[in-house]
This record gives sequence, C-alpha cells and structure tokens, in this order.
Amino acid sequence: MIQNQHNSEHPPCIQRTGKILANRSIARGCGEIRIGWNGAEIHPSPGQFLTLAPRRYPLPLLRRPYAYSSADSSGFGFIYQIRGPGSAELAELRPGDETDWLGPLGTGFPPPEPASRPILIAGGTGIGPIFYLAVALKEHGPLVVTGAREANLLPRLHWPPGVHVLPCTEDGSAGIAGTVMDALKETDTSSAEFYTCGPAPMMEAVHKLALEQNRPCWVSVEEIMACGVGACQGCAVSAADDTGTTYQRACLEGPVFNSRKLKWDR
Amino acid sequence: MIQNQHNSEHPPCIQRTGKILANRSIARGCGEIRIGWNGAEIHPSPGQFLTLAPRRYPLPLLRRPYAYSSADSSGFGFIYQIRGPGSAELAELRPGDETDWLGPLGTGFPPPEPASRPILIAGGTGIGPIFYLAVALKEHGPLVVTGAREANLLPRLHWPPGVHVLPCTEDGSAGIAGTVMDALKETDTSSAEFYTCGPAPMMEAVHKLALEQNRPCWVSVEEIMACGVGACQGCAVSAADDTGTTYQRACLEGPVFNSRKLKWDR
Amino acid sequence: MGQIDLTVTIAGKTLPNPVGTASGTFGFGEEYSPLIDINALGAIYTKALTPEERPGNTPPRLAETTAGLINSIGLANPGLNKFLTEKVPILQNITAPIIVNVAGATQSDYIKVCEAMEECAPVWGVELNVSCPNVDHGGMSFGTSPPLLARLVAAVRKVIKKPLIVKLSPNVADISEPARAAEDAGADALSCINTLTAMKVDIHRRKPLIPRGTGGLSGPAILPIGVAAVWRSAKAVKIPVIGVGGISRPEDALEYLLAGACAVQTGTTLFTHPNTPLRVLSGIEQYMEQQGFQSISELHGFF
Amino acid sequence: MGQIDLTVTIAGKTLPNPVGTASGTFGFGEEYSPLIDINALGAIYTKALTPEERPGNTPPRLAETTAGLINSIGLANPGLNKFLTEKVPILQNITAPIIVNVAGATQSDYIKVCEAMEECAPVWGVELNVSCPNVDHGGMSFGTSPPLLARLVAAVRKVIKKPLIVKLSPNVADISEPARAAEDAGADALSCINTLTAMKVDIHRRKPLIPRGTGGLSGPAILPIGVAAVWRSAKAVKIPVIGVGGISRPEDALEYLLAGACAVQTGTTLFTHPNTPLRVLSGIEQYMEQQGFQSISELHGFF
Ligand SMILES: Cc1cc2nc3c(=O)[nH]c(=O)nc-3n(C[C@H](O)[C@H](O)[C@H](O)COP(=O)(O)OP(=O)(O)OC[C@H]3O[C@@H](n4cnc5c(N)ncnc54)[C@H](O)[C@@H]3O)c2cc1C
Ligand SMILES: Cc1cc2nc3c(=O)[nH]c(=O)nc-3n(C[C@H](O)[C@H](O)[C@H](O)COP(=O)(O)OP(=O)(O)OC[C@H]3O[C@@H](n4cnc5c(N)ncnc54)[C@H](O)[C@@H]3O)c2cc1C
Ligand SMILES: Cc1cc2nc3c(=O)[nH]c(=O)nc-3n(C[C@H](O)[C@H](O)[C@H](O)COP(=O)(O)O)c2cc1C
Ligand SMILES: Cc1cc2nc3c(=O)[nH]c(=O)nc-3n(C[C@H](O)[C@H](O)[C@H](O)COP(=O)(O)O)c2cc1C
Ligand code: FES
Ligand code: FES
Repeated sequence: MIQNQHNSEHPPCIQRTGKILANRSIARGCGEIRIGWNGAEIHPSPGQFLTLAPRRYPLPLLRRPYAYSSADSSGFGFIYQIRGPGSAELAELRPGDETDWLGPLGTGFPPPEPASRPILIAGGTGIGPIFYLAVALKEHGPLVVTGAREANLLPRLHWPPGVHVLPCTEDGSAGIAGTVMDALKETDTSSAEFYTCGPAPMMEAVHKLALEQNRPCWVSVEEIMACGVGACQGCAVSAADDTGTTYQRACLEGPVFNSRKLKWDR
Repeated sequence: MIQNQHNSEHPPCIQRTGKILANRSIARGCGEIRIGWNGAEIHPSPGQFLTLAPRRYPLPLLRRPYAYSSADSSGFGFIYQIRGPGSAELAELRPGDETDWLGPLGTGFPPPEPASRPILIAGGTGIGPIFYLAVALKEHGPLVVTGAREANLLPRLHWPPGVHVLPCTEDGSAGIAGTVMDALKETDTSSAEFYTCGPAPMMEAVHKLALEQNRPCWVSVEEIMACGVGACQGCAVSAADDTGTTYQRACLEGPVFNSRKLKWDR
Repeated sequence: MGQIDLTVTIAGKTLPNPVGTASGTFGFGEEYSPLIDINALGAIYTKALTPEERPGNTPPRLAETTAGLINSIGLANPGLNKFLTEKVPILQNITAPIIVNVAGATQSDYIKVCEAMEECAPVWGVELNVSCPNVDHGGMSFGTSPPLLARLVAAVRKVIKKPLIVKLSPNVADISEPARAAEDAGADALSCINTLTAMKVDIHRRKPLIPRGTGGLSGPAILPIGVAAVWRSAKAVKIPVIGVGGISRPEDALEYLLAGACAVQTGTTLFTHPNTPLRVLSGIEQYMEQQGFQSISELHGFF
Repeated sequence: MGQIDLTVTIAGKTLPNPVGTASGTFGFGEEYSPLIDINALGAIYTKALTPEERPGNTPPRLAETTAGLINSIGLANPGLNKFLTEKVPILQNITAPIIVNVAGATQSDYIKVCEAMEECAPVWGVELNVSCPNVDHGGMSFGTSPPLLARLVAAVRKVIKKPLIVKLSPNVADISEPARAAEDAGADALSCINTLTAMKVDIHRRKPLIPRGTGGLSGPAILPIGVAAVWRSAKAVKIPVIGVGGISRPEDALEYLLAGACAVQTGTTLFTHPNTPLRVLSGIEQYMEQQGFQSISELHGFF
C-alpha cells in the first residue's frame, strides 16, 4: 500500500553508500539497477526518488535524480536511460561496486480515490516510478499503458498478476500500433484516476484528457535539480495560479503534482 | 648511438595512438610502460620526451611529459612515478589499452667528449632517461649512480653489460649507504662527463661538483609544460646570462641543458 | 586537537569555526538538517532576504557547465514577514550562527531588512548581497560602483550594530576598489565572491538554457578566480575577508585562508556532497596540526 | 558540403572559415606545423608583439586548476625587429590569414607595432591586446577603462587600414561599455574574452604557484563566461564579434556562434589536442548541414 505524502510530513532523507546487487539491460539504452540497503533500509513510496553522486565529480557536477522502481527488504531499484555523463557512469556499474545514494526525496503519488480505476501511463524514463506504483496498486487492478517508438525500446519488466499492461509502439513493432494517447482512446476512462510520468507533451495530453473527462490526474515532472532537498529553489516549476507567478519545488512539493495545479502553457 | 641534438634541426614530432604492450611495477609507486609503434616508428634520442593526453580530459587538463626510457623496433617505453591525477591514470593502463602520445620532443643528451668517462646520476623519476642514455652509451663503459631513500624505492631494471651501476640508499637498505653525492665522493671523477636527471637540489650539487672539477655537465630539467612544442613559452627556465634576464624553453631548447647555461640561484 | 583555536572574530563577535555554508545553497538552515550536523557549522548564511516575498525567475533555473553550475534563482525568498513568522521559529533551535543575506532593489529595501535583523534575536549578523547577477534589481549595480556601494553601506551601517558583511562581485576590473569603499563606509567584513555572469546555449533549441539569458557561475571552475579576489581584497583592506567560490576540498579552503581569508563558505559542492563543510573543517584542523599552527589567523601573511 | 559558405567577412576582407587559434597558444604559427595542417585554419592569431623584445615573467608560468589553466607568460616575444627579420620569412609560407596580436605599455607602443603591421605583407590584420592581466604594463588598463580604450583605438585606427580587432577583457562589470567604446572609435571587430584574473596557492610552500601572485585563467572552466561576454557584446555593437575562451568541442563553438559570434578561436585545448581547431571546424560544418544552414552568419539572431 502506498501512503499519501501530499500535505503530510516528509520522512527525513538519508545519505548512504550502497552496493550494487544487479545491473541489467532492459531495453536498448536502458537499464535497471538494484542496490542493497547495507543496513539502512527505508520505505520510499512510488513517485519518490533518490539522487546518486557522480563518481568522477566534478564531471559531471551534480547528483542525478532517479525515481524508485522497486523497494523491498532486499534492496531498492531504479530504471535508467543512458543520456549523458551521469547515466553513462551507471551503465559501467558492476555488482559489488559502491554508490553514494540519498533518499527518499520528494512527494510521491497519492492512493486512488475509492471506486476509481487507476490508469497509469508511462513514456520513456517514466517507466520506473510507474512500475513501482503499479506493483503497489496491484489490488486495485490498475491498467498500465506504456509507449515507445519501437519494440526494442520497450523495457522488459516482470509485471505482477493483477496489473493489466497495454504496450504501444509508434511503428507497430509490438503491442498496439500508435502512441499511448491512441491506446487511451480505445479505453474506457470514465472512472479513471490518471497517473503519468514521461515526456512533457505526453503528460500534457493525459492532463487534457483528464480535464475533458473530469477525472483526477497525477503527473510526475522532471526538472533539473541541484540540492534535491528543497534548499536551492533551482527545480522550480510554474504553478497554475491566477493571482500571479508562483512556483513549486519539483524536489519537495513534487515531483508528483495534481496536474491541475501546474501551468501547462509555458 | 646518440646524435647531438644541440644546435641541430629537430626531427618533426608526431601524434599517434599506441597500444600498451606492458605495464609493470618496478619500485614502490613507480612503473614502466611499453607502447607499440603501431606503424609509426620513430627514433627518439636519450633525454628526449613524449607527452601523453589525459584520458579523462579536462581533468586533468594538460598532456603529461615523460622521458623515453627505451625505444627499439618493438616499441618504446618510459618510467613513471605515481604523483597526481595524470600518473594515477597510467597505473590503470592494461596491455591492449590505447594511449595518445606525441613525440619525440625536446633536445636530448649530447654524446660524450672523446676520452671522457660518462658518469650518469639519477634520482627519482630521472631514472628513465638515464637508463636509456646508459644503454646508448654502453660502449663507453658508463658509470651510473642511482639514489633513493630506501631499497624498495630503487627501480628494478635490467642494465646491459658494460654499464656499471652504483645504487645508493639514504637508509642503507641497499647498495651504498648515503646520497648519490656521497657515492660520487668515493669515485674518480677527474675525467668525467656528467649527465644527470632528478630532483633539482641533486642536479645542482652535481653541477657544482662539475664546476669544481672543471668537467662538462648535462642536466635534464623538469618544468610544468602546456604545449610541449615551443609555442606557449610556459616552460621557461632561467638562463645564466650577465646581460639581463633571459629564458630558455624546457620543451624545445631543453629539457637537457649544459648546466653552466642555467641560473641555479633562483 | 584541543590546542587549536578555530574561532573567527568579526567586529568583536566570534564564529565557532571558519567554515560556513554559502548564501542560497543552504536555504534558511533546516533543509539539510537530516543530512549534516548543522550546529557544527561555523555559520549559516541564509538565502537572500528582501522586504517583499519574491517568487524568483522563470524556470529552468539551473544549467551545468564543465566543473561549474549556472543558476538563475532570482532571489526567490519568503519576504520579511514570512521570514519572521515562519523561519525565525526554526532558526531559534539552531545554535550555529545565522547570518542573513540581505538583498533589495533600492537602498530603502536594504535598510528595511537590516533594521528588522538588528532586532531579530537569532540573527548573528548580516551579509549585504550587492552582487547578484541574476535579477535586474538585485543590487549588482551597487556592487560594481564603488560610490554607490559606499553610500549604501554607510546608510545600512546607521541601522545595524550587528556584524555587517558586504559580499562583493567578481564582475569588476579591480576588486580592491569596492573593497576599500565598503571598508571606508563602515563594513565589518567582506565576502568574495558571488557568482560570475555566464551563459549556456542549448544548440538544438537555439536558445539559452536559462530564460533570462545569463545566470551566475559557481562551483570548482571559479575557485582560482575567488582566491585571486580574496588575495587582492585582503591586501586592500584591514577588515576580515571571507572566501567563497568553488571550495570542494580542504586544500581549496586552505588556499583561501593562506591568500588572506579569515573564514570560508562552501556552496555548490554541498549539493553533491552535503558533508562538504564539515569535511573541509576537519581537513583544515588536520593541516594546522601537522604544520604547527595554533590559530586560523596565523595562516595569513605569507605572501 | 560544397554548399555551405564558411567564410567570414571583417571590414571587407574574408577569412576562409570561422575557426582560428588564440593568441599566445600557437606561437607565431610554425611550431604546430608538424601536428596539424595549419593552412586549413581560419586564422592564426600570433603571440602578442611589442616594439621591444620581452623575456616574459619569472617561472613557473603555468598552474593547472579544475578544468582550467592559469598562465603568467607576460608577453614574452621577440620584439618588432626580430619579428620582421626572423618570423616574417616563415609567415610568408603560411597561406592561412595571420592576425598579429599587438600589445604595449603605452599608446605609442601600439602605434609603432601597428604601423609596421600595416606595411607587412603577410599580415592579414591586427588584434589589439588591451586585456592582458599578466604584466603591469600590458594594456589591461586600456581594456578596463572605456575612455582610455576609445582614445587608443582611435589613435591606432589612424595608422592602420587593415582589419583592426580589439580584444576585450572579461574583468569588467559590463562588457558592453568597452565594446561600444571600441566600436565608436573605429574598431572593425571585437574578440572576447581574454583570460580572467586568477590565483593558485601552493599550500605546502605557502606561496602562490606563480611568482607574480595572479595569472590569467583559460580553458573549459571559462567557457560560459566567454559565451555571456560575446552575447552581451554582440547585442551592444554592430561590428562582428569573435568568440574565444574554453572551446574544446564543436558544441562549444556553436554556443559562441549562436550567441552572436562571427568566428571563434581555440586556445588552451589545443595544447592537449592539437587537432582541436580542425575538429571544431568539421563539427560546425556537420551541424550546419544537418540543420540546413547555408552560411555562418545565419547562426545568429535566435535570442
Ligand atoms: C524527480 C526525477 C526523477 C527522475 N527519474 C528518472 C528515472 O527513473 N529514470 C531515468 O532514466 N531518468 C530519470 N530522471 C532523469 C534523470 O535524472 C536524467 O536523465 C539524468 O540526470 C541525466 O543525466 P546525464 O548526466 O546522464 O545526462 P545529461 O546530458 O547531463 O542530461 C540529460 C538530460 O537530463 C537533465 N538533467 C541533467 N542533470 C539533471 C539533474 N541534476 N536533475 C534533473 N535532471 C537533470 C538535463 O536537463 C538533460 O535534459 C529523473 C529526473 C527527475 C528530476
Ligand atoms: C621533460 C620532462 C620529462 C619528464 N620525465 C618524467 C619521467 O620520465 N618519469 C616521471 O615519472 N616523470 C617525469 N616527468 C614529470 C611528470 O611529467 C610529472 O610527474 C607528471 O606530469 C605529474 O602529473 P600528475 O597528474 O601525476 O601529478 P600532478 O599532481 O598534476 O603534478 C605533480 C607534479 O608534476 C608537475 N606537473 C604537472 N603537470 C605537468 C606538466 N604538464 N608538465 C610538467 N610537469 C607537470 C607539477 O608541477 C607537480 O609538481 C617529466 C617532466 C618533464 C617536464
Ligand atoms: C543556487 C544558488 C543560489 C545562490 N543564491 C545566492 C543569494 O541569494 N545571495 C548571495 O549572496 N549569493 C547567492 N549565491 C552565491 C553563493 O552564495 C556563492 O557566492 C557562489 O555560489 C560561489 O560559491 P560556490 O562556488 O561554493 O557555490 C547562490 C549560489 C547558488 C549556486
Ligand atoms: C599560455 C597562454 C598565453 C596567452 N598569451 C596571450 C597573448 O599574448 N595575447 C592575448 O591577447 N591573449 C593571450 N592569451 C589568451 C588567449 O588568447 C585566450 O584569450 C584565452 O586563453 C581564452 O581562450 P582558451 O580558453 O581557448 O585558451 C594567452 C593564453 C594562454 C593560455
Ligand atoms: S533542487 Fe534544490 S530546491 Fe529543488
Ligand atoms: S611547453 Fe609550451 S613552450 Fe614549452
């Protein structure tokens, strides 16, 4: 079960050294790392994230944020896409190597409203937190829609029973041919509670669908971060606010926001 | 045989990628690397050097200079001491790894005058070029005096027949107990031609001995370098000059200088 | 270790040790409390405080560069009222000295905040931010014009008896001029340096990564610029100078101290390694012990 | 590739392509000839030339920093006479445009060298170095005082018809002021930036690594400072601006070009990778091709 972090006290974060348990490729340019607690077990909720120190500081300079994709008594995991110097280091990690992690950070996904059906939509690197959320919500029979350009970009994951997965590929090489939005058109979303993480245009489309259907929608945003703990104001995202410009911190009030509370037209 | 590079045209330097043939430890904190020509054989003289590009540019930023300790048809070598980030990278190199080298650079040691006896004095990292010079001069029956603080800091090297080696350790754990200067006091240096490379105070002491004995003396200096090819004026060393301040470039006119042409009192 | 005196004196008040956290990188003190023993710090320099609440600049506000970070936060802060009602109760539980970084668009902005800080018990002293490159009205014009700076510092001095530190901009030809102007107008100490004007371009979108265009550069890349600024400032004035810019290791802090700083601040590096200030502090202690120094002030004056 | 126009026009004369080598890092042209095809360069900016021979500063002259290099060469150069007799015969065999970097202690120093360059056939143009932080009389005071700079540029303009580039110092509050002063006084182009005042301390010897104390910082660490300076200068003037500082990759050069530079220079990085300018050039070409640009000048004006 997941706890609603919204409007609640945050459990304090910790910084520890963990040993890599496994590092496997799960799609082209995409891997999943599992790390042992090494005596410092915590209980992150889906949507929360950790940051990893760069091994060759100061190149790159900043810790890199990753959302938890799993956490249990044996350790925790996340899914990463290789993009630049930080994630390139991740691909080099071998079991037994050590890494400096800091977590849990941020505010995760709230539990669904009673009688609503969780519909989870993931694109790209959004798959990690969506996987973890699906596992946590498996008793609710969630539907997961995951999209990628082509079949070998779709992460290979072991979904638990109770989770219905609808993979989509733009080129039709696996699952439904089309985007996640095409797949959603074919789906009954009248009682949906939307949860989404992925590219901004995808999340905006889901947000608009939720508005149309008058259903709740939770988005997990990605913003460049420096401190990750709410101190630097660097990760600001524009809030929907008629009275003037206000910002929320992606690392503290977010990364998960009620989609109606964000400004989408910047 | 070695050519006298002094007052002669320099053979042009080249920049190539070479494969590591071997990398072995030869003393505590000290290794010897051998690199293949990979089709680009050149003929560096003793005292000349190469520069290596840092693998994790821009940390460190600059190429690192090393004097040749060997060069034959199978490849070339140099001896390195682990000091900072550049040399730490060297210790990680394995046979088959590639390295970006640029050489031959600078002006090496001149051949000895007729009827003089080459006495070669090495301290610390100076051992590389002195070894190469000893091999080149083996028909002259050179005497090599090498110094270190203790036995396991003395590089283990295969000296060719014809070379007389006098190891010294300050703590007496191997060879003569004392410094190289102590050993030289016990040696007949009346017909010596001195060649030295190592810490500045040691070279200065050899220079003074040569002055006293009125014998020629060649020193190979170490100065931080940027370009290595004479373009930046960064590696200036003060020249002995009554008429005012003048400088020589360690990378082009040097690193080997007639000790009488340098200013020793800075 | 007991032998070594690590305290730093500014205007007759002492800081327990020379390593603080730089303004804007450590919030108002509490955010990092789960991660480091904040009461072991020499000082906490808060995020800039202005009379009115400021939302800050349009995101994105950060861009990484080679060994550096560009920020364009834009003085986002809760404003004086919320500071007094929401932050001060938290600051009361912190025993490390709190130095409030003060910013404004006009002289009266600075005076308003400084008056309030003089009355605010948990505040040890103030640091005037006359060097923020990230807003149109952030005081940068004060920092780059010695006469304007002198007038501002003299006016603020009238309303505050607590230690008054002036934070200088490196975006000048000769930092000794504003340094002297601030000293003559009554500053108790200087801090150098704030960030340098910098830009990163997204070559694919063909726009600066930061909407304002330029932001302020911090991090290891600027260390040697900060050390030079401290050396020049410390030579120009008699008041203490606090070194900031690019410190990530004890050796970096020692460069500042040897160049004439009485104390240091660590900023950007603590984002990556929150323990940086305390690691730097213990490295300074170790160096002093090995080299036979008894007090921080003995580290100056070698060149 | 044949489609793309890489030429750059300054005062009616053209450079074959936008990538040159920065003054002081490439000698007088010949040193790097075994390592790179120097005639493929867009321009070679020579080491500073002064009327009299200068030995340069007391060594050591270099210190490495995080992603940067501090130098204190001090305008070491053969002087005008030896330049004419020893360097010009070599320069005559180089087809790449030669731009002579001119320095001096006084206005008449600059005039003397510029007069000679006007007569010297292999010289394409001059770059006035009014921004060297490494000598007491290196022109830095010209670079940080717009009125002095205007007077100098106007005086030099009278003796030279060849392209006259003024190299600005980043050690100023607002680079648009000297930029405008140089333009108004008749400069044909600007280059930004020279090195930043910086210091590195040897914490064991407790002395600066460089005997003068401070030197000039270059290398990847300063890239975002240079890009900001070019952006601001290019917004302030109508004449072309040449970008220099921290370029090690084609992406870095593209940041400068998009920020308003008409051309770029690579310095420090070529010490480590001599082929940098040509690698940067081919990366620029590739980008232009992929993005559908026909000429360098189309890269400006997006922000
Ligand atoms: C809350 C949160 C959760 C995330 N979860 C995941 C995840 O589960 N899986 C995943 O693959 N990626 C995730 N990301 C994105 C991930 O942090 C970036 O891909 C990573 O930082 C890229 O670093 P790099 O050095 O490999 O690439 P770079 O080339 O440095 O950057 C590539 C992209 O990542 C962004 N980025 C760089 N540094 C940071 C930073 N410090 N903070 C945030 N963004 C940055 C850049 O703006 C750029 O768009 C998450 C980001 C956030 C903010
Ligand atoms: C002509 C010449 C020949 C040399 N031959 C040898 C050799 O055969 N074996 C050997 O072990 N060492 C040799 N050295 C020294 C070697 O270059 C330095 O040990 C190496 O550069 C240190 O780099 P680092 O990153 O490991 O250490 P750092 O921590 O970066 O430096 C340690 C010391 O090396 C000096 N140094 C750093 N960078 C350079 C540079 N670019 N050029 C010159 N000195 C630098 C520093 O000033 C410092 O004193 C030679 C130096 C020169 C100039
Ligand atoms: C995210 C961020 C926010 C900052 N905000 C302020 C500020 O509000 N007031 C101020 O005087 N300096 C501010 N600074 C500048 C720092 O206090 C410090 O002077 C600068 O970052 C150099 O130190 P560093 O390299 O250790 O970070 C800020 C710096 C950063 C990185
Ligand atoms: C060793 C060295 C010597 C330099 N000499 C000069 C000079 O004589 N005249 C000049 O205008 N700039 C000189 N510069 C500055 C460079 O031309 C350039 O402006 C600066 O290094 C920034 O570019 P970079 O980061 O690509 O090196 C020198 C720089 C270095 C590193
Ligand atoms: S990253 Fe610092 S406040 Fe969010
Ligand atoms: S290192 Fe550049 S001239 Fe010697």
